[in-house]
Amino acid sequence: MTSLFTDINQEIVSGIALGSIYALIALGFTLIYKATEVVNFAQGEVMMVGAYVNFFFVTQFSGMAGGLNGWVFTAALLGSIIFALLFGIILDYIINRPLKDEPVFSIIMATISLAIILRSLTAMIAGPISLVPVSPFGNNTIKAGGVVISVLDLAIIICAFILMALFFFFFNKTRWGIAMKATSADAEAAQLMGIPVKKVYRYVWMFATLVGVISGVLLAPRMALLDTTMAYLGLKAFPAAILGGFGSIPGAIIGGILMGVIETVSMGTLSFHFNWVKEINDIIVWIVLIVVLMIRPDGLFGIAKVKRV
Amino acid sequence: MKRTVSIIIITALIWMGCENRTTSPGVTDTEILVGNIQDLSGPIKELGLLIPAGTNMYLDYINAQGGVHGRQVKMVVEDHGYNPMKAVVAAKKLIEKDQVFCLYNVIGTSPAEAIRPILEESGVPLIAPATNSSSMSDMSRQAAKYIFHTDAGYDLQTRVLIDYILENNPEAKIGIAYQDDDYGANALKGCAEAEANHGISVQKESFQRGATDFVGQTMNFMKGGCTDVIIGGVVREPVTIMKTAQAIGYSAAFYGLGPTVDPRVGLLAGEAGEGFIAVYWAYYPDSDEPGPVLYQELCEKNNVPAKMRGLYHYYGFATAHVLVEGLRKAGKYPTRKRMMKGLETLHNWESGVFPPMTYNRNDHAGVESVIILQLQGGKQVAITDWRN
Amino acid sequence: MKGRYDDENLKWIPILIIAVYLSPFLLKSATFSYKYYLYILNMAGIYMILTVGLDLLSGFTGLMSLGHAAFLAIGAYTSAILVDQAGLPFELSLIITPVIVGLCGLMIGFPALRIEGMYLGLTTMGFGFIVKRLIIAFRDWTGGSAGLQVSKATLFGFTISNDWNNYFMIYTFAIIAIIVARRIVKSKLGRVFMAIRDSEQAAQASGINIAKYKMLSFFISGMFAGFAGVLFAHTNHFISTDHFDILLSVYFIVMVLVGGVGSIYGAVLGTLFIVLMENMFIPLFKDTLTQYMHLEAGDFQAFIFGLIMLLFIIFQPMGLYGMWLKMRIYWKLFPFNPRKRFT
Amino acid sequence: MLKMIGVETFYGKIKALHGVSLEVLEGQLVCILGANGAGKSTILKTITGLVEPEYGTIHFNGQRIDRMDAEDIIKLGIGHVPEWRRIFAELTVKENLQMGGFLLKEKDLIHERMVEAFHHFPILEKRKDQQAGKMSGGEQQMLAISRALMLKPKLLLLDEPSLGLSPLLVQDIFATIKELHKAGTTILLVEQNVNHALKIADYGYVLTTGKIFLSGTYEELLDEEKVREQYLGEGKYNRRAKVWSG
Repeated sequence: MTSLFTDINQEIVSGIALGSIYALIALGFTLIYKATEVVNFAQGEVMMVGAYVNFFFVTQFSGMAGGLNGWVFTAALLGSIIFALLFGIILDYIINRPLKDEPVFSIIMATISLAIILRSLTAMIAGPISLVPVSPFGNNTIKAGGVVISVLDLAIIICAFILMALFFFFFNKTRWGIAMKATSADAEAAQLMGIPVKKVYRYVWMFATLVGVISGVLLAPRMALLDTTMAYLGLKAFPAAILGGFGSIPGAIIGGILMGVIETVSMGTLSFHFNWVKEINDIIVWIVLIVVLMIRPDGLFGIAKVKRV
Repeated sequence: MKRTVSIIIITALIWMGCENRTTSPGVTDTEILVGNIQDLSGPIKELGLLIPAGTNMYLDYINAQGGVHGRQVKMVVEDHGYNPMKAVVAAKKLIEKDQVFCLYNVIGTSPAEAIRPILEESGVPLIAPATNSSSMSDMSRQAAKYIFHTDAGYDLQTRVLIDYILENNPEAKIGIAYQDDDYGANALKGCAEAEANHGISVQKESFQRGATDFVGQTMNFMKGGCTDVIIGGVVREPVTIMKTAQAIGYSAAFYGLGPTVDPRVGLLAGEAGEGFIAVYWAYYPDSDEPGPVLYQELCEKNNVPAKMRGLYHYYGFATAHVLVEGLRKAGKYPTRKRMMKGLETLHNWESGVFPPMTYNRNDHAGVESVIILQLQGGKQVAITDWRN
Repeated sequence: MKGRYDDENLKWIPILIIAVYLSPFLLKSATFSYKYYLYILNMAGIYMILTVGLDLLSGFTGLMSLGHAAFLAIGAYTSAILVDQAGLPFELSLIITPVIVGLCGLMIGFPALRIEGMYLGLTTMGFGFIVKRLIIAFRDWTGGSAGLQVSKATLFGFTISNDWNNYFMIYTFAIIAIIVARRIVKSKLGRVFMAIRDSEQAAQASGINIAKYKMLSFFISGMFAGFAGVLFAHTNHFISTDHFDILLSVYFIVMVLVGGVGSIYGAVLGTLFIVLMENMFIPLFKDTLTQYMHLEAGDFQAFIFGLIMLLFIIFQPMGLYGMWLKMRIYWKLFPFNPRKRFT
Repeated sequence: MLKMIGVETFYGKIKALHGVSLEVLEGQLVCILGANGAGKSTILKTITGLVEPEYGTIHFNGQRIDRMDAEDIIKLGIGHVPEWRRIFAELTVKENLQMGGFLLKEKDLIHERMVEAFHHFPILEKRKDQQAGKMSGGEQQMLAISRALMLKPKLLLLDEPSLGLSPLLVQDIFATIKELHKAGTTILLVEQNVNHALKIADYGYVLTTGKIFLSGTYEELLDEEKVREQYLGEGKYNRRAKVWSG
């Protein structure tokens, strides 16, 4: 048994890094779902747009500064964040507002068409040739306790946890956070409390695009090449979000990390020892998900919604 | 009696003469129309831009010289988004609606496979399908006689690499990371052949198209004690695997199949990629063979941006040679049949871009040998001659 | 209880059926590239069978499925294996394959008893990935990722070999499928499905065995998809996992939605609309626009498609069929239409 | 204080209100009676801006409010306790009350009002950290009313507060309403429980299928044969039924 688990530490650490990316995307899904009950299929695309925009800013600013340095990356990050907030407002206006009273079915389709639009628009503007993003952390790695982790991965993990903590605090302790929860529970009643529901929706979309853009900025250098296929990672974050229980912020993070670890370990140790695992490597997360859902239909951390007859 | 015979002979001559002057659809007095189906909106749309751009560069060059038998060669590009269903629609459109003379360079294995029934039905030849699957030149398959393959199969490439590794180090433990689709399946086929030839066993690790993380696979190669690892990816895979190996302190020699011969591999992998060995089935764009020299010249002349030059742009340029040769062989009054017959007469044909090519009735595999290149100081350098 | 829309009074259905059979002749006389148009229509016909079944599941029973491409794939591969490898006649495969796919539908229907709404949609999406993977894993039968050549359909000794013959076969089956679906919707079963969609609790309270009917809905929907799969395999002659992308499942839902959820004719209209738009109208449009604007054609096409879909969902949430019904009411009431009621 | 003139509201194609006019004076307790689906709740929703009227005007304290957003109307001092209470089931009792006071910027004020609410309904204090959805119907109703009172509205709209409650609880709720009224809140009450409602109301409107059918004070309405017949179970049909049964 011990031979089975040699070197598994490294895989778990790398899995956590990979999972943190899923977690960040899942967090984007969760934020929107929590307040508006909309599953945003375009979250992966939002991330991709973020990566492209950040790339654009980095090239522009480094051209102005005459080279790459810390300030360039900081300025580009700030630029991307401002873009994300504006982008969130735009998405709220074109997706959320017109479809507020439509059935979920239509809204899902709207986000899917948004995904198609964003992907093609990005490719039309940026051209189909892959870009080579630069990481502010270079190729530096850290070695500790027999495991190696790149600084970039560490940044992703830290960022995922900071954002989770921030949003968890926000939703449970602040006035606006609770108002968002209230709006998700019953938008009409929330209106009667004087909660500006439209503003709530707008903020939520802004948060979600912010998370999406930040994850895109972090993920791009990890992908080696930046192209529009990056958006497909959004599909891989779905099982993570559901596993954690859609609408639960810690759930999204833990679900994401769990999925990352499962994927890495199954590709590594498990398929090294059991050859047949190779056949199911790319669907193992979905198998895990379906099994979990059979036992807990609302995911690991989801709360069963109170149904109104 | 004599009269009847002479009448028959005369009518036969007239008939033959007429036949000689009839041409297939897609040919006018001034133009030949060729159809190309590329991925312009799917996962490999980068190629969909670069390959036709390279092709057009060569066609413009030919057209500027007066074209083929006085006709300008024009190319229509359709999109399939890497979906075989759409490839069929596009092929039908090109053949039925745009009335192209022949199809050329349909990209992807499943899209190219999917249009086999159409080739069979319409008798339209497909020149140089852009896929390294050896099933394309398998003469027992449907419509095989209409398909003229150029690319060396991934199975051949894998086999040659394994042969090369074992030549230099008979004790080598080889591992292969393969993409979990037809690309990988083809590589595994070559791998199995080599395993049988040498009586070795190769450690196989799979990854998915679009994967970003290769820690598990790299760890497995380390655990399996592989000294030489073949990577069947495109750009991201070899770069990430080599970087990961460097980070976790695993040192092995890394090799790559055709698509990894991309200048960006050297650029991205940095020092981790030094010494990376890959196979290629044409003269490399940097070499001083006539084809690559012409390529460099035309690129300079047309101001092709640096980010476009490279593997795929050159690939479009290279396969266009075969197309143009086919059109030349089809004669002054080209028909599809004459084109196919003409191509089948090629014997050790020196195109300048590919190694000597041979087509005949029982062999539609164009390039059957590959060259091994090594990344030295960020540049690809040929370290062997043509091998197969 | 009635469907979302009142679809009585469609006496022109027989005329429409005759038009369906006449249109290839019209096409042939109108254009010499009729085979290309016929192929697109054939594709629409096959998808129609599937979307009608999907509408029974998603539109009438309210169970979201993002995995219908997987059902199509199972149907196509099962039939290819049965006919080409087991040597069964095509006619028999037409009966057996839908049943097998229906049983697969039951398998995915089983989680549906506990999972609902969004979760169900995403779970069925996972099912799509799993099926694709399994097809590759059973490479001895399915040809793995290289794809599989499929023989031509032989119906009662008559080989259906080209687009022309395919058209008549596909549309005959499509018309049968639509009629069957209509019968289901109008029967007690259809009313039970709608009751489950409208309120599960209320349906349960009136003594409906929810589990049984949900499973049944998946079974029926799977059968339709399996039927479409058989036709798909034997008219395309080549199938591979690339055919059955996750995006295809999404397109199926889009077809149902654009047509109008919860109406059989809506699904038919929506399918026709999307297939024609994507494969004919947008390419036509694209050709002229890219000539003047020098845009990357592929992305531009996808962009237009996405835009049309989004505008449709925002401005016509009732779908094409709803639009048609509104227009009909409008003309019926013509001079007396109240302000703003038809926006 | 509140004045509706000729208000017509649509739900999609269906006309729910056919020109409703009514008036609530300062300090009054006005009651709207009517059967299911008569449009009572629609009147309240139209007032608070949840649905926008197509025609007609609504004035509150001299200000026209029929084109305003819900949150702005609430800010003017109208509280609305919706039908079926509609408390935020997933939030705790405390958070529910906090949401009721969303428009109050000062934390102390929210706290003060919360203490006041707990004083009114001691049971809520006991359950303040419990999920609101897990409480009984009566407790939820108390929560819903206290939630609406967090802003100290000048006009309180109550939508069927007795719905789904036991008779004993109904008594309690009406006692509370009476108390509130006495304390000076103007109330517009929608009820099906006619007996209770008319007893505490100053003025009543009877609604049938979206139209005001009758209006008057308690006594005037009681005099109307039709009202008694339809809502109080004293009509000639009942009398006839009595003849038949005994």
